[in-house]
Amino acid sequence: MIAHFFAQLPALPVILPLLAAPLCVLLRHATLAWLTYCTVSLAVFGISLLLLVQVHVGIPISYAMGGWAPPVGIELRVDTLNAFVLVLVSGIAAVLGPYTRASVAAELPAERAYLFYALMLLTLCGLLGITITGDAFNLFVFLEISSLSSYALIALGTKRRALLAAFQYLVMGTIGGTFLLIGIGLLYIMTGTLNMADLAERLPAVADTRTVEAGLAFIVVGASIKLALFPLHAWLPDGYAYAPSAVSAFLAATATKVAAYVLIRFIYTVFGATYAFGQLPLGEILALLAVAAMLYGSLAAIFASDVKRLLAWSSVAQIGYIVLGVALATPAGLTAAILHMLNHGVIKGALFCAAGALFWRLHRSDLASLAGAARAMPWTSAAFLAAGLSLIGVPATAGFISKWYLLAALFEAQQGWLAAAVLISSLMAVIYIGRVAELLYLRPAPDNVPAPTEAPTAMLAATWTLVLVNIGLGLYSTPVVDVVRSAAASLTGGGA
Amino acid sequence: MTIALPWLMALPAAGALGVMALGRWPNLRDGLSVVTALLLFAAACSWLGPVLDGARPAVTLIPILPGLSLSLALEPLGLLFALVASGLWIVTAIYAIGYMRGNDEHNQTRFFACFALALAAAMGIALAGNLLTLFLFYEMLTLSTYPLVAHKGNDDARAGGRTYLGVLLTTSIGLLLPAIILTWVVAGTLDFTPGGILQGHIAPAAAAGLFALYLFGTGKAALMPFHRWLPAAMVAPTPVSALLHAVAVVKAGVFAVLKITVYVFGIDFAAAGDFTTPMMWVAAFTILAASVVALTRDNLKARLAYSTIGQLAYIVLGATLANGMAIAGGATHIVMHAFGKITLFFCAGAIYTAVHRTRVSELDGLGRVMPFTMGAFLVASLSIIGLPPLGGAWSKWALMVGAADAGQLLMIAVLAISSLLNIVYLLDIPARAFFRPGTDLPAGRQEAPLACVVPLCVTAAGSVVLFFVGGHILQLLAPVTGS
Amino acid sequence: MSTFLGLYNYWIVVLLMMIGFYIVIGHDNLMKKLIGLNLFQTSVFIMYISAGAIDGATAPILGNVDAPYAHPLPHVLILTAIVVGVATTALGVALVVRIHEAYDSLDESEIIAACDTGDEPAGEHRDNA
Amino acid sequence: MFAAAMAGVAVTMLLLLIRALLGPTVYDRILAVNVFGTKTVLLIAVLGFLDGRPEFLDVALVYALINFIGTVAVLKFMQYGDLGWGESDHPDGDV
Amino acid sequence: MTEHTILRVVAKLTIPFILLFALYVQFHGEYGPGGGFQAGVIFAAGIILYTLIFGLDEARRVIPPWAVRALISGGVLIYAGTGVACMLLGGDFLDYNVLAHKPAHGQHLGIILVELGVGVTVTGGMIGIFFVFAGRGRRREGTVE
Amino acid sequence: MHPGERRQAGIMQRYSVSLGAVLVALWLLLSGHYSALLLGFGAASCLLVLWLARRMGAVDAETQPLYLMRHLPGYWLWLMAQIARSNIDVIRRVLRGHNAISPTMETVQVSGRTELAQTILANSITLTPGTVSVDARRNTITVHAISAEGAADLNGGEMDQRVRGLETREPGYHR
Amino acid sequence: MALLLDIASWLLLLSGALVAVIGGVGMLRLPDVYTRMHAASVTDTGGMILILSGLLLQAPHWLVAVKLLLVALFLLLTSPTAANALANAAIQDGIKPMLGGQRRG
Ligand code: NA
Ligand code: NA
Repeated sequence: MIAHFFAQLPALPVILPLLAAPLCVLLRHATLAWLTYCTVSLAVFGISLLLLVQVHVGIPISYAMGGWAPPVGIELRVDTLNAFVLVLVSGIAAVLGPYTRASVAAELPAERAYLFYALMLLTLCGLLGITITGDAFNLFVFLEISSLSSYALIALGTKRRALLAAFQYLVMGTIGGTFLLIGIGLLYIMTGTLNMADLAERLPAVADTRTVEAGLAFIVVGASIKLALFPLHAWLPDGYAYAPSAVSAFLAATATKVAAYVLIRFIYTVFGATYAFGQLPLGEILALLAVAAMLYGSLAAIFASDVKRLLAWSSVAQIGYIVLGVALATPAGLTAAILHMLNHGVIKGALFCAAGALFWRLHRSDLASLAGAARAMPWTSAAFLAAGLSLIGVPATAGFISKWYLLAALFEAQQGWLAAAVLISSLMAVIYIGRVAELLYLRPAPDNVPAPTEAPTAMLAATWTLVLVNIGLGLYSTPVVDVVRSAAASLTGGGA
Repeated sequence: MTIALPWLMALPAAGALGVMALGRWPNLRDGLSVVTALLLFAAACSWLGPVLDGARPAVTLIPILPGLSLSLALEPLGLLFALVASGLWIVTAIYAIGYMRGNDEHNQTRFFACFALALAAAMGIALAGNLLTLFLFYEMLTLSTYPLVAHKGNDDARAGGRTYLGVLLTTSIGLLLPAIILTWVVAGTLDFTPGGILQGHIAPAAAAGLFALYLFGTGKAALMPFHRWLPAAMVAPTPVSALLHAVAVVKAGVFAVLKITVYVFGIDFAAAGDFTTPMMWVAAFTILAASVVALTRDNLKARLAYSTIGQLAYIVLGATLANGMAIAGGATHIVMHAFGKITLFFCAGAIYTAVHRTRVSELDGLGRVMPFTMGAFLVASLSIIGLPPLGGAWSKWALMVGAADAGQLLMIAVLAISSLLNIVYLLDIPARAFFRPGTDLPAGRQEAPLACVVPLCVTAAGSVVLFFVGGHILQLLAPVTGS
Repeated sequence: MSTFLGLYNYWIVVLLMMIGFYIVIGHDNLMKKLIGLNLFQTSVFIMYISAGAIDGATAPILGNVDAPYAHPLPHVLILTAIVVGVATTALGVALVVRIHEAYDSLDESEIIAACDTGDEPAGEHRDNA
Repeated sequence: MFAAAMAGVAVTMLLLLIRALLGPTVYDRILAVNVFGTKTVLLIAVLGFLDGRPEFLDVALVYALINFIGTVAVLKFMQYGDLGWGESDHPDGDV
Repeated sequence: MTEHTILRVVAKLTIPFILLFALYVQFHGEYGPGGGFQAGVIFAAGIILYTLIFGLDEARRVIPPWAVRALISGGVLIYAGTGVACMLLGGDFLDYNVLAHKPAHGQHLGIILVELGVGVTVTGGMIGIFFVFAGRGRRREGTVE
Repeated sequence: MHPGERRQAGIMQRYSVSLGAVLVALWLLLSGHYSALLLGFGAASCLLVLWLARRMGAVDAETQPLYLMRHLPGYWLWLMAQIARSNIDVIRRVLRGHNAISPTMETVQVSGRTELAQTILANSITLTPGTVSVDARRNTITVHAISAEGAADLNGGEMDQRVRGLETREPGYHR
Repeated sequence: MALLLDIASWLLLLSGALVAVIGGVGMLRLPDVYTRMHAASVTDTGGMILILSGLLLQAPHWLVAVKLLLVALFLLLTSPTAANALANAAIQDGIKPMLGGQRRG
């Protein structure tokens, strides 16, 4: 019985949210829906941890949906990489549980709260599905499930501009998803299979055809749109700026990371790094775009006038770090990229949580409104500051660890100029985080506005959990780095 | 009996927490500051004997990364810095209580908490067992002192704070961090190891580049052109200036330079590879240029700030000369300059508190009004100039010998010329105070509060005492310098 | 003949894709964008249908007595993709309708201009099912 | 023979398409499209027999249904500018 | 459109048979080209025809909004629940073989349930979407008044 | 419950039974599979549809015209003949072109008393090529005819009479 | 017998196709929407009944025949209804029918 339970673990991260989402709709009760969300996200987090432990000490797990053997049926396949991403996504979802309660109560009409939780669960289901599936087409389906529900989530934002932001995201996201679908279709035409492991085996035989090259190009572009890689990032700043706070935090922490996972999975597992980087100047192009993203995103963040928008632009820049690591095509680079997926997820989650808590009290998110808020909201402000330092890459924070590995990988690959770009972008982060910190701590609060009070404990708890995880990762990253390294090593073909 | 190394950091950190907790009871809070400082100094002193006897305690705290831990290790150089920082914290704490209360400053709790935090960071730097640990606490020091620099919160203070943070973080993230990571990539370790870790892993030409990255990256050492933050930080209250110039910040910078030279590159490798010469010229240029600029400054704190820049470059020069005597001279100068400069800043603060004057040209005749203050000023100036029987004589002498050992006779000339410039811009001030007639001065004596005057007298006396213990300092450093 | 037919299909796919993409990018009207998006997606359905035709996998149901149900691949894929497309279009239309209610305009640049000039008080816009 | 019938239906559909394009009134177009739909139903039915897959008749039936509903919806939208209009919405009785 | 006597009478006459036909397609999926998806579309089409002719309010009386939500989510629950039932009975997710004593029967049952889930969800989804869109224009009219 | 209501309810039951019977028949005709499972599904489906139809108010004399049944087949045959005849007529006119048509609008009296009768009549008119019901209200139907002859045929009223003849028994439902 | 059935079926299908085409021609030739509706009616009734009857004779199974009849029945019920609604909408919209001997131009 226990063995059967463990054998069923891979299916649960997808099924539990999928079952819970309609349950929320049926319950139609904010608190019950919230409880459902919390329970499921926690359960899924636990399961993901179990899976990670299982694959880290053992071998990849294959789970056949419907009992059909993999090449024919849909396979769920867990290896170290996606178990790691599962932990990240479900962990963020679980931490946001307490946060959503107050945040949703403040930003959404009560009678629609259940819808919010249903959509969050659907998004979670989609993101986890993308991560865990071993079938390329199935990946597309989960991608669309998560995308559609996140469009709807963004449209729930308080300002009417949220609608346009959601629409723009829908247009870009659909183009991205369709590109991915085209790429997958081309591979399918050439190989007759959709199973990713199977694809990896069959592609070399037809690798030299234009169709496969085109497939690679379409998939990379599609994933890049979902990833918001410069210059395909246009949807992200508006989307994150106008979404409800909890949604911004959730999507910023998870959605782009999962898109990065898709990019890594296709480049390294399906096509193989040798082919992907050998056939087209893919590494060079990605590195160039990554640098452009780091610099442009940081610059835009410096000139942003709204804190959520600032954070969103910073995400554009941080995605550049991840892609840069991917583009290096070395185990060290990939290690850095995967590490930064986790670390940036935790950091951005914390920052958006803090921004949401500020918004919760101030009802505004423009920078000017933050003046002097630290006095009334010391815990929120301190959380923002701590996470901001991590974003900059100050030692003893998670951000430092990933930056360390990225720079080491760049030096190892003798890419000094790229390292310089990373450093410049980090310094730009000092400026935009510094702006917010100075406003919070050193500006006097306006006299005409009643002094706000500290955010609710539940919101603070979630925010500080992320901040502490952040610091914990910064101080003791060895186990995480071990896991990431073994994931990167198996992807790049080296021994674990 | 010795105190475990982590406690040396935990003590001021706990002090910071205590200060925050006691924010509502100012007397308790300020008392805690002083007590913590005393305890810390005592703890540091407990290690003096064992280290002199050759003990080299080391502790590994957490493996931050695989193969890279947060680790502490005590050696003579670090102990010296720890002793200076913790010792001067005592007087600075007392002085700060007087100053902050005397000037009725706001946000005193935040001030004292950050002060204690800065000391914790300084202890971390002193005890760092590897470059990663050093970098961690170096950044912590920058961040914990930023609120102190921008303490006043007005536009000037914020602008000063921005420059402070901007220069220090730009150099550390932009230059020091890549230098460390390069070292890691090249050498595979970051541990401070006697004899260095780079020899055999890197060509001398590349080493010259790396060395430059380290020295410029250590922005706290204020080598030109990365010195702007120090004058900009003048906006801070005087106790902060003391902290910056004497207790922790700049000293952490030059300490890091010495430590990196000795334990990362290794004196032998540096001497043999001859890759330090370019940076030696940068240091020499900084010495002279800073002295000239100091001459032109009428604002007392600005003049002292440029003086500090020049004096720090002495220490860097010692590192770049890359021989035992020069290193010893540089290390000794950390102590000597600390005592001298803290006295000078205490005096500047006392003058501001007592008669609200900030410009050199306004100090005429002040000697009669503030005899203790100006007397201390004179003593400290003479020490920094390097005249016996004051502590500064030891370090100047050692540096000159080091320059001669290295065959850099031009550097002896640089040291000589800069001493003359020191005389001109430093002695100018007590000379005015004692020998020129003052205007609009109070009739009788009007010293600053006792909490201000006593510390500055103590540190001035310290400068004298140091002349007599200078030999012991060199003895403590002997295992490092190999002489 | 069959290769020509195959190529012919792909030309239609490419043409539709280009037209759809052009409409998405070139038009300011949100509804037209959505139509372009639909065209864009439709081209991909045709591509998959062509792929299915090449495979000759026309029978939607395979298998034997013990396994009456198998994955009739191309058809399931197309049907799934179409469902996704329909869902996207429905959501898109719903958004367009609500944007029109909120702004009284469907012109993207007009809407953005309206956002930039008029300040939007928080909580002004609430939606309803 | 089925092919001949299909050809006839296809030609009819072509003619209807021309009418749909020519208009001139919107009702001409709706009429043409509606009849086009019913011809499609016939086409599907014949196609089913041609292919030997008479289950296509189910599809034909569904198509007839959709065609009818589509026409009604378009006419309703033309008349009321809204698809949800009902008896209770009448502002002034009969139109 | 209720004043259109002919439409109204014909609609009343045909709708029950449309709905029955939808259910026929639903339950004969494995014998023909039908299935849950198509059945859902047809069933919803019947309701949509009713809405077009008798108005949204009347349609919402017959199929209240909660029922629409229940259909959408209930369908997903049936689908996923079948999968979970397979897991609980010792198989993999959607591994129908374990649903009955004989694998063939299990598969039969599994397909029926899963198709039912799909059909119910599609029905609810289509009706929901139509209700939302049909209600939009009128709401605007209402605000004008 | 008033006697009238009870009577209504009784009628309702009767119509329900008849609709149910038709539904069951349709299911059996469509299905072709008579396993217990599918028959069960059929029964459930019929009940569900019946329930929904009652909710919709679609179970009444209009939709379950029991009273028409006897005469309906005859009417159908007659109508088919009409359709055949008018098809030929219209085809001839189409082929001959513009000169062969003389469109007219006519008003036709409806003598049947129910809406159902009106509907049957209007649809029958439309079904036969050459005439289209344009507007149906109260006791009249406005008809567009392709030729004056066709319109004249209608005014002869044979169709109207036959539709009225369908209603041999008084339905419980009045217009 | 089978041959007879086939011949009848072919005839029905052919004539159905022919009637449908003529209806289509009428859709093009007749002058306004109301007259065109008569042509539409030709294809919708004549064409449809003939073709479906042709198919009916070929039905391989009584189930198929039933479905064919259902399709026919549904079309006979809905196509005049749609036509009524269309004509009604056109009249309501103010589209005047061309009457009597009126000619274009
Ligand atoms: Na099916
Ligand atoms: Na007619």
